[in-house]
Amino acid sequence: MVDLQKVFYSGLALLAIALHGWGLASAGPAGLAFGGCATLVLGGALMCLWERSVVRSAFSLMATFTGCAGFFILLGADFVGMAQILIYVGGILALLLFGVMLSPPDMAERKLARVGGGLLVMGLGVAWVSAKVAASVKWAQLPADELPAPSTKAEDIGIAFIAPDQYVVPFELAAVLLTVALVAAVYIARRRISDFTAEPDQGGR
Amino acid sequence: MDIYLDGMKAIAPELVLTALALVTLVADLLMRGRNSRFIGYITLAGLAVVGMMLAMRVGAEPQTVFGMVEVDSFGTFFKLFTVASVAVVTVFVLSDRSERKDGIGEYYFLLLGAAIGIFFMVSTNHLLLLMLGLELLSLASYSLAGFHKGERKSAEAAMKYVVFGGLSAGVMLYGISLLYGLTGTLELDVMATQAGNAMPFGLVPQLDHNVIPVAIAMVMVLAGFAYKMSVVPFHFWTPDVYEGAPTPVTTFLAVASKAAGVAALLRFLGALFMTEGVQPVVEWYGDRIGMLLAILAAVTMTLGNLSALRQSSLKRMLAYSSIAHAGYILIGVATLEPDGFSAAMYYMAAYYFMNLGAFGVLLYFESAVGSDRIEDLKGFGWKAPLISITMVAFLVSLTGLPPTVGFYGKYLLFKAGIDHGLSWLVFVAAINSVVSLFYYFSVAKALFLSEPAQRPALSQPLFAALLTGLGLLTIWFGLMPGSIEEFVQRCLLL
Amino acid sequence: MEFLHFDPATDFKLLLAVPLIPLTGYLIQIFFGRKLPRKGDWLLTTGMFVTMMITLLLFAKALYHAYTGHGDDGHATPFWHHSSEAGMTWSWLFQDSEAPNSPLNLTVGILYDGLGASMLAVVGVVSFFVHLFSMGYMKGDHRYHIFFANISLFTVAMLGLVLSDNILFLFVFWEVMGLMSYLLIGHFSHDPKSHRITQAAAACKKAFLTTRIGDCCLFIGFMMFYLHYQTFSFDGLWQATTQDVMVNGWQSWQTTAGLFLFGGTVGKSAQFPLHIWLPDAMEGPTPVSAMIHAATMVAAGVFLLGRLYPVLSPDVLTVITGVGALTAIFAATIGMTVFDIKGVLAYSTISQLGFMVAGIGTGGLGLIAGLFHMVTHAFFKACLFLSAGSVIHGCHHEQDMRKMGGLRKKMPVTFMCMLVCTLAISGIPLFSGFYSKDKIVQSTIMTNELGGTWASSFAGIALPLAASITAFYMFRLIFMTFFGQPRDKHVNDHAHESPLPMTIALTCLAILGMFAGQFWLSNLDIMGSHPTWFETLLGVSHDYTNLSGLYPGVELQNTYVGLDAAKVEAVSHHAHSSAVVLSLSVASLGIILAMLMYLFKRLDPAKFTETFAPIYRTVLNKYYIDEFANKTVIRGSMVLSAVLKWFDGFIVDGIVLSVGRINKALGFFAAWFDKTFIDGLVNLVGAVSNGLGAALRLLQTGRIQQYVSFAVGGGLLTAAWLILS
Amino acid sequence: MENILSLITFIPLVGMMVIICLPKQAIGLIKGVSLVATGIPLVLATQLYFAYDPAHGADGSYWAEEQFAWIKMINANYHVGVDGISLPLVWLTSLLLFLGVPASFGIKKSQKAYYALLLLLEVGIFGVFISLDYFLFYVFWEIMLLPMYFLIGIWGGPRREYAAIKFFLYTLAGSVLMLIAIIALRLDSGTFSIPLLVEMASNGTLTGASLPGGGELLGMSFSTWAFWFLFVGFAIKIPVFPFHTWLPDAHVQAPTPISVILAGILLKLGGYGLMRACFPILPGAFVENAYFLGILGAFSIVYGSFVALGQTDFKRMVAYSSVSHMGYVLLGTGALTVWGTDGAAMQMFAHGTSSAAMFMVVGVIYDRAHHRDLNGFGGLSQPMPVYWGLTTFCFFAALGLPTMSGFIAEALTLVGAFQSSDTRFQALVLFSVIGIVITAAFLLWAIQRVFLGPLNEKYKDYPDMNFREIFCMAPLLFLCLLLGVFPHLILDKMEPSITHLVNLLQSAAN
Amino acid sequence: MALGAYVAVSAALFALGLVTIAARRNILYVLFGIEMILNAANINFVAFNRFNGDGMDGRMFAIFVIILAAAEAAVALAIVLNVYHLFGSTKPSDADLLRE
Repeated sequence: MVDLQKVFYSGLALLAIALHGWGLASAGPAGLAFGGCATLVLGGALMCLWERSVVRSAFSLMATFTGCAGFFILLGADFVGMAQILIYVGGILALLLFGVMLSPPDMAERKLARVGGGLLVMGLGVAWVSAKVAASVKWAQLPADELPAPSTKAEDIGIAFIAPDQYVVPFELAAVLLTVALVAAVYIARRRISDFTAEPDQGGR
Repeated sequence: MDIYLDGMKAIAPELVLTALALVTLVADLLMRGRNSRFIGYITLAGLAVVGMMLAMRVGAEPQTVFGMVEVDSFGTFFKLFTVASVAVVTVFVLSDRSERKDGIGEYYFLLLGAAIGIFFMVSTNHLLLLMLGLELLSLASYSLAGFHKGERKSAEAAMKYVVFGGLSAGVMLYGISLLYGLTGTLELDVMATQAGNAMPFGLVPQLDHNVIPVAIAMVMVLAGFAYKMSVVPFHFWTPDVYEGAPTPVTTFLAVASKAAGVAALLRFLGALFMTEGVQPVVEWYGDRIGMLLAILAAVTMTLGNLSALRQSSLKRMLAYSSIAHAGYILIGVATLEPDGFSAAMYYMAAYYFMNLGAFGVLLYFESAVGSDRIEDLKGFGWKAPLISITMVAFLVSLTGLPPTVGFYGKYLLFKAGIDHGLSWLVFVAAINSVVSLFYYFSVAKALFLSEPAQRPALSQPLFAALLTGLGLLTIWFGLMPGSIEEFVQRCLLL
Repeated sequence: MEFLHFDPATDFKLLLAVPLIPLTGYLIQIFFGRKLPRKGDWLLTTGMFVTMMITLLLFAKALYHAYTGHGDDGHATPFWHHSSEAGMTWSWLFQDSEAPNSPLNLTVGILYDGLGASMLAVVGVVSFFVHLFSMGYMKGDHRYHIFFANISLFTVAMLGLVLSDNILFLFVFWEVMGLMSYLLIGHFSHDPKSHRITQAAAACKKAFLTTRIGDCCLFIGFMMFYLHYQTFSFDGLWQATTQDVMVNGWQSWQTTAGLFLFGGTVGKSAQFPLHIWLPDAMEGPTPVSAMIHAATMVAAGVFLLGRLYPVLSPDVLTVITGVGALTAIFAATIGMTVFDIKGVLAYSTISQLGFMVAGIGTGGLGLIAGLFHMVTHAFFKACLFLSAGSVIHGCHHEQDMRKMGGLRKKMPVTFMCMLVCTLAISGIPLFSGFYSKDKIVQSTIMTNELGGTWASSFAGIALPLAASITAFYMFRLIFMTFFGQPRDKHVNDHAHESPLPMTIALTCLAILGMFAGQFWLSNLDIMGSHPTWFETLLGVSHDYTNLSGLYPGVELQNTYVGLDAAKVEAVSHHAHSSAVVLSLSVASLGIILAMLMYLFKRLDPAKFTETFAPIYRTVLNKYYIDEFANKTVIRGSMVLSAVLKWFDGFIVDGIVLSVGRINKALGFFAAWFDKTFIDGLVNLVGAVSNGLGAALRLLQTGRIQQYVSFAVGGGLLTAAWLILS
Repeated sequence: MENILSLITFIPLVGMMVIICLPKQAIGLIKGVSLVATGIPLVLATQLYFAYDPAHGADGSYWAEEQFAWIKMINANYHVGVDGISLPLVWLTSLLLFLGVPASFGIKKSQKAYYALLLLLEVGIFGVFISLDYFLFYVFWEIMLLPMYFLIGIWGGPRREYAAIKFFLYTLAGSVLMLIAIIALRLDSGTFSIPLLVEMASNGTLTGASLPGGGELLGMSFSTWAFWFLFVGFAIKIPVFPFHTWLPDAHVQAPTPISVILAGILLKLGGYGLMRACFPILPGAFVENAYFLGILGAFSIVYGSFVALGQTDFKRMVAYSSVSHMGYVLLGTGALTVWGTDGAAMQMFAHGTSSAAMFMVVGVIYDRAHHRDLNGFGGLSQPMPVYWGLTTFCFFAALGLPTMSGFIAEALTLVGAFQSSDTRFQALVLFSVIGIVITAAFLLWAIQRVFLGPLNEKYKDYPDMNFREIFCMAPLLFLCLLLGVFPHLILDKMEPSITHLVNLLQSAAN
Repeated sequence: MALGAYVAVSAALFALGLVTIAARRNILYVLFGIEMILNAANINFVAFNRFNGDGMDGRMFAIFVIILAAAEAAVALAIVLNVYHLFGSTKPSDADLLRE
C-alpha cells in the first residue's frame, strides 16, 4: 500500500515546480512571482480538499487566500490585495476556524473515491473546456501597449465609493447587507434557554 | 450636492424602507419584546407609506440615478407587489399563533431587509448592484428560513438554503466575472449595444467569435436567476426549504423572492436582448436563450406538477406547485418579446394574489388543525366555510380556470407562447394544468367531499377578512382583468 | 242513392274522425277509465261502433262507386281519393319553412282508395266485435280499463296506417302498433294471479324486438327510395319508380331497397324467419290475439306490400313468393303437431299470411287475391280466435286441446261459428276463404304457365300442399275440441256457453266469414268464376294486366310486362278451372284424413308420429328455429355486449391500467399504485405521472450535497445544450 | 326586454347570492328562492322562445343580441345572443333546472350549499349557450365545471370523489386543448367574436397564416390541429367513443337531479359547441374529417347500446344509452345535410328530455330500494302502476318510437345521413340501425326485469310515485310526445339557422 | 504574465471549489468550497480589470465580493452552529428530515 499522503504531497511539489516553470517560461523572472502565487492558490485549495482534518483544511485555505492576495498585488490592485488579507485571512478565516473548533473531528469523513473521482471529472472537464476556449477566446483586453498604468492609490477607491455616479449605492447597500448579516448571525447564533425549551420540536412551520 | 438630493429623492422609497427596517429593530430593542404586535403595526404603517410613495411614481419618466439605479415603472411594479406581499406576510406573522414573541424585531427587520434587497435588485442594469441586492435578499432569506432556531426542520431548511444559495451565488458571480471579462463592462445595456471598434468589447464581437465562452458565462448567470425562481435543475432546495421554514417566511419566499428573481431575469434579458438597436446576432442569440428557457420551462412545470401529485403535506405541495408556476412564467419569458414579458408580469401579479391567499389559508389551517397534512383537513370545509371557499377560489386560480385571475394570466402566457412559435410549450403547459387539477383539487376534495370534521374552526376576523379580500380580488381580477393588464403594460416600458 | 256518392269535402272529415273517435276514447279512458262506470268499456265500445258505422258507410260508397261509377267515356274510373282534393293536407315537420313543398318537408294527407276502403272496413268491424267480445271475456281483469284503452289505441294506429298517404306516416303508425302489441301481449305479465306472468313478459319483449328488426329494414328501404326520389308519398313513389324503370330498367338498388321494404313485412306479418314472435304472442289475452295476430296488425305487412307493389322489382317479387310459400307450408306442418288451441290458430295464421305474401309475390291476379285473402282471412280468423277464446273462457282458461272434447253440446253457438270459419279457412266453396285462396292458387298456376320462376314453381307445389294440411289440422282442432268424448271430466263439467256479447260477436263474424268472399246467394256463382266484389272494387275484373284501379295512372313495370291482355285472360280462365279442382281435392283430402284420424279413429296419429319420429320431433319443436335464434342472434348479442362491456371497462377505460401493470411488473413503482387510480385518463395521468413522480422523488433525497451535485450536473447539461445546439 | 338574455343568465346568480345570505336552517326559504330563481328564467325563456322569429337565423344573425366591451386589452366582449340552434337548448336548460329543484327536495345534506351550487351551475350553462364571444364562451364553459364537481363530489354515491375528479379531469383535459385552439384562432384573426370568426372562415381568411410558422404544430396544419383540439374538447363532453368513460361514473355517482342535468344539458353542450364554435369556424378541416366523425358517431351509437345491454346497474345502463343516443348528433352533423343537422339538433333536445326523464325514473326506484341492480327487482308494476306506466312511456320515448320526439330526431338524422353526398355514410346508417334494435332490446329487457314477472316480495309495499316525482317527470314526457306529434314547434325555430349553417359548411366542401 | 494564465488558475480554483462542495461530507467544507469559488471570481475580476483598461469596475466588484463573502460566512456559520446544536453533527447528510 502506497502512502497516499506521500503521493499527494509529491504531486503537489510537482505542481509547484510546474507552475513556477510555466511562470518563468512565459514571463521571465516576474513570472516566478505568479508561479508562487498560483502554487499557493491551487496548492492550498488542493490541500483543503485533501486533508482529513478540518483544521488542516482550514489552514490550507489560508494559503489560497494569501495567494489570491498576491495575485491582486501582482495585478496592480494593491488595495484589493490588502483588503483580501485583512478581511479574508484575518476575518473570514478566523470565523471559519471558529466554526471548526466547534465541530468534532471526524477523520473518517473523507472518501477517497469521491475526492479522487470529483477531481478527475472536474479536472478533465476544466481541461477540456479550457482547451476548447483557450484556442479561440478573445477576452475584452487592450493590447499591452495601450494599457494604462494601474492606479494604485487607495484614494481613487475612496472617491469611487462616494462619487454620485459611481459606487455610492452599492457602498450603502453593502452597509445594509452587513447590518442584516450581523443581526441575522447574532440572532441565530445567540443562545437563550427559552429557545430550546419553550417549544418542543414538533416539525417545521 | 443637488445631485445627491435628486438621487435620494428618486430612491426615497428605498430609503424609507431602510429607515423602517432600522426603526423596527430599535423599537424591539426598546420594548424588549413586550409588545410585539405593536412592531407589526409600525411595519404595516411604514409599508403603507412606502407603498404610497411607489404608487405615486407609477408612470413617471424613467431616470437613472447614482449611475446605476434605474428608477422606472418596471421596477415600481415589482416593488409595489413586494411591499404588498411583505405587508400581507406581516399580517400573517401577526396572526400566526405559533410565532414566538421575542426576536420579532429581528423578524421584521430581516423581512424588510430582504425587501430592500429586492428593491435594488429589480431596479438596476448594473450587475454589481444586481448581485448585491440578490445577496441581501438571500442572506435575509437564509436567516428567515432558519428563524425558528429551536426547530430542527427550520434549522435544516436554513442550512440547505444557505448551501444551495451560496453555491448559486458563487456560480453566478463567476459567470458575471466571465461576462465582464468577455465584454469589458458590467452594465447590461452597454454590454448589449457596445460594438463596432476593433476591440472585442461588448456582446456583439464575442458572439461573432466566441460563442462557447459566452454560453458558459450565460448559463452561469442564468443559474443564479433560476435558483431564485426555483427553475429546474436549480429547484432542489425549494420543497425542503419551503417546508421547513416558518409559513409566513415560506410565503415570502414563494411570492416576493421568486418575483424578484423573475424581475431580475426579465430585466437582464430585456436589457441584453430587447433594447433598441441590438444587432441581429444578439437577437439571434436571444432566440437561442429563449429556446433554452422554453425547454427549462417545459421541464420545470412538468417536474413541479408531477412531484406535487404525491404530496401529503399541503405546504410541500404548494412548494412544488410554485416550481410548476415558475415553469409557466418562463413561457412568457422565453418568448423574449414585450407581450411575453407583460404576460409573465401579469402572471406574476396573479401569482401574488393566489399564492399569498393559498399560503395564508395554509397558515390558518395549521393553527386550526395543527397540521399541514391534506388528509387532516378532511371535512374542515364545513366547519370553516368562508375560508375554505376562499381556498377553493385560490385553488381554481392556481389551476388556471376561469373566472379567476390565474386563468387570465395563463391565457396571456399561452397567447404569447403561441404567438411566438412556442405552441408545443403551450401544449405541454396545457397538459400540465390538467395534471395540476388533480392535486389542487385533492385539497378541495379533503375540505368538502368528506364528512364534517370534529375540530372547531378558529375565528380570526382580521386574517379571515384579509384572505377573503384576496379571494375576492382573485375572482374580480379574473372577471375584470383589464386594470391589471393596463398597469402591466404601462410598467413594461423598460 | 245520392248519399252514396263520394263527397270529398265531408267524407274526408269523416275519415279523419275515424281514428280520432277511438283516440279521444283512449285519452278519456287512460286518464279517467278507472273511475267511469263499468270501467269505461261501454264508452269505447260505443265509440268503436260509431267508427265501424262510418267505415261501413264509406265502404258502401266505395262499393257503390265501383259498381256504378263510370266516367264520361264509359270506362270505369278508379275509386281513388286523396285528401288534397278537399284541401286537407298537413305540413308535419315544418310549418313555416320557406319552402313548404321542398323535399325537406313532409306533407301528410289521407289516401282513400278501394284497398283502403276495404281494409278500413275490416279494421272497423273486427275491432268493434273484439271490443264487444272483450266486454265479456276480460271481465274481472284487474287492469280492465287499461286493456280497453290499449286496444282502442291499437285500433287508432291501424286505422291511421290504412289512411296514411305516405310511407313515413305509415311507418309511424306501424311502430305505434308495435308498441301497442307489446303492451297488449304483455297484458298478463303484471297480473299477479296469472300463471303466464313470466312467459307473457318475455313474449311481449320478443314480439317488439323481432318486429323491430323488420321495422329497421323497412326504414332503410324507404329511406333508399327517398334518397332517389325525394318523396315519401305512395303515389309519388309509384310514379317515380315506374317512370324511372321505363327509362332505365330495374336497377339493383331498387331490388335491394325492395328487399328491405319486404323486411318490414317479414317482421310484421310473421314471415319466415321472423315469425318466431307470433306463436309466443299467444300469451296475450285472446281478444288481442284475434285482433292483432289475426285480423289486423299482421295484415299490415300485407297491406304494405299492396301499397308498395309498384316499386318492387321482379326479383323482389320472386323472393316474396318464395318466402311466402315457404312460410305457408312450413307453418302448416308445425300446425299439425300443436296441441294448444291458440297455438294451432297461431301457426295457421302464419301459414295463411304466407299464402297472402306468396300470392302478392306472383303479381297481377295474385296481388288482388292476396289482398283479398287478407280481407276474408281477417273475418274468419278473428272469428276462429274469438271462438277459441270462447272455448278457453268456457273451460276456465284451459288451452290444451287434449283436455277438451265433446264441447259441441255445451257450447253450440261457439261450435257453429267455429265450424263455419274452419270451413272457410279450409277453402270450401260457399265460404269466403275459398274465393280468395282459390285465386292465389290460380295465380301461381297462371304465373307458372306464363313463364314462372323457381319461386312460383315452388309455390305451385307448396301452396296446395299447405292448403291440404290446413284443412287437416283445422279439422283436427274441431274434432278434438268439439267431438268425441270429454277427455278431462273436470274441464268438461264446468264448461259453459259464453255470455251474450261474446256470442253476438262470434255470430256476426261467422256470418262475415261466410259471405265476405262472394255474395254467392245473389248470383249462385259458387265456384267463383265471376269477379268478386273485391276485384270490382279495385277496378279489376278480368283484365289483370291493368291495375289502374289500385294504382291510377301507373304503368306497372313488374307485372305481366309485355304480355297481351287477352292471352293473360285466357290463361287465367284455364288456370281458374285447374285451381278449383286442385283446391277442392286438397281440401277434401285434408278433411278426410282428419276425419279418419280424429273423428272415426281409423288411423292412429301415434303410429304416424312413431314412424316419422325424427321428423315429428323436429316439427314439434318448430324446426328448432327459436333455439337457433336464441343460440345465434340473442346469445351472440349478449356475448358481444359482454365483450364490449369488458372492453369498455378494461381497455378503453383502462388503457393505462396496462401501463400501470407493466410498470408494476418492472417493479419501478409498487406502493403507490393505490386503489384510487383504477382506470381511465385518471389512470393515465395517475400511472404515468406517479411513475415519473416516483422517479423524481429519487432526486429529492433530502441531502443538500446531492442536490448541489444534481444542480451542477443539470447546469452542465444546460450549458452543453446551449453550446451544442 | 332589452337584456332578456342577461336576465335569464344572471337571475340564478342573484338567487345564489340570496341563498348564501340566508341562514342554514331556513330550508323552506332556500327551496323557495331556488324555485323562484329558476322559475323566472323559465318564464323569460318561454317568452323568448315564442317571440323568436326563425327567419332571423336564415342569414346567420342572432336574436336578442347584447354586446359591450369587457376586456378591452384583448378585445373580448360580453356578446350574447341566440339563434335557432341555441334557443331551444336555452329553454330546455331553464326547464330542466327548474324541474331539478323539486327533484332535489329529497336531498337532506347541506341543502344551502346544494341549491347555491345548482344555481351557479345554471348560470354557467346559460352562459355557454348564449355566448357569442369565444372568450366569454370559454369562461362560462369552465365556470360550469366547478359546481358540477362539488355537486357530484359532495352529494354523490359511494365512489363520488373518484367520479367527480374524473369528470373534472376529462373535461378539463378537453378544454385546455380548446383553449389553445381558441388562442390560436384569436391570434390569427384578431377577434374572439364567433360570428366574425365564422365569417372569416367562410371567406377563407382563417388559415393560421399570421401565426409563426404558418401555425403548424406537431406536423399538423393550423386548421387541422385547431379543429381536432376543439373537437376533442367538445367530444369529451358529448361524449363520443373513446372519450366517454367519465360519463358512466359521473352519472352513476351523481345524485338524481344532477344526473338529470348532466344527461339533459351538459352533454348537449358538446354537440352545441361543435355546431356553434367548431365546425363553422374550421369548415375546411371539418369537411375533410366529416366521414371520420360519422364513423365515430355511428360507432358510438352501436357501441353504447351494446355496452348498455350488458349492464346490470340501472343507472349505468341509462348512462350508456346516452352514449348511444348522442352518437346521432355526430352522425347527423357529419353528414352535412340539412336533415341530418336538423336531426342532430333535434336529437339534442329530444335526448335532453327523454334521458332526463330516464334518470328521474332511476332516481324514483333508487330512493325506495337504495340499490340499482336490474336483476334485483321484478314485478314492480303491481305496487307501482303509475311508475310503471311513466317508465314505459319514457323508455319508448328513448327508443325512438314514432310519435315521440326521439323518433323524429333519429329519423331525420338517419335520412339526412343517408342523403349525404358522401355515399359512404349510407353504410354508416345501415350500421347504426343495429344500435336502434339493441337500444330497444336493452330498454325492454330492463322493463321486463324491473316491472314484469313475479313480484319480489321485498318490494310489495312500495308506494307509487308521489306528486312531486310526477310533477318533475310529467313535463318532460309531455314534451317528448308533443314534439313527436308536432315537431314543427321546434323544427320551425331551428331550421333556418341550421340551413344557414349547412350552407356554410357545404360551401366549404366545394 | 498574460491574462490567460490568471483565468486558467481561476478556472482551476473554481473547479476545486465545486469538487470540495460535492466531495466532502462536512458542512464546513461546503463553506470552504464557496469561498474558493468567490475567490476564483475575484481573481477574474481583478485580472480582467487589469487588462481591459476600463476604469476600476472589476476591482470595486472584488471589494464588494469580499464584503459579501464575509457577510455570507457569518450568516452561514451561525446557521451551521444552529444545525450542529440541533442535530449534533456537521454532516449535511445527517440533516435530512425534509425530503421527497
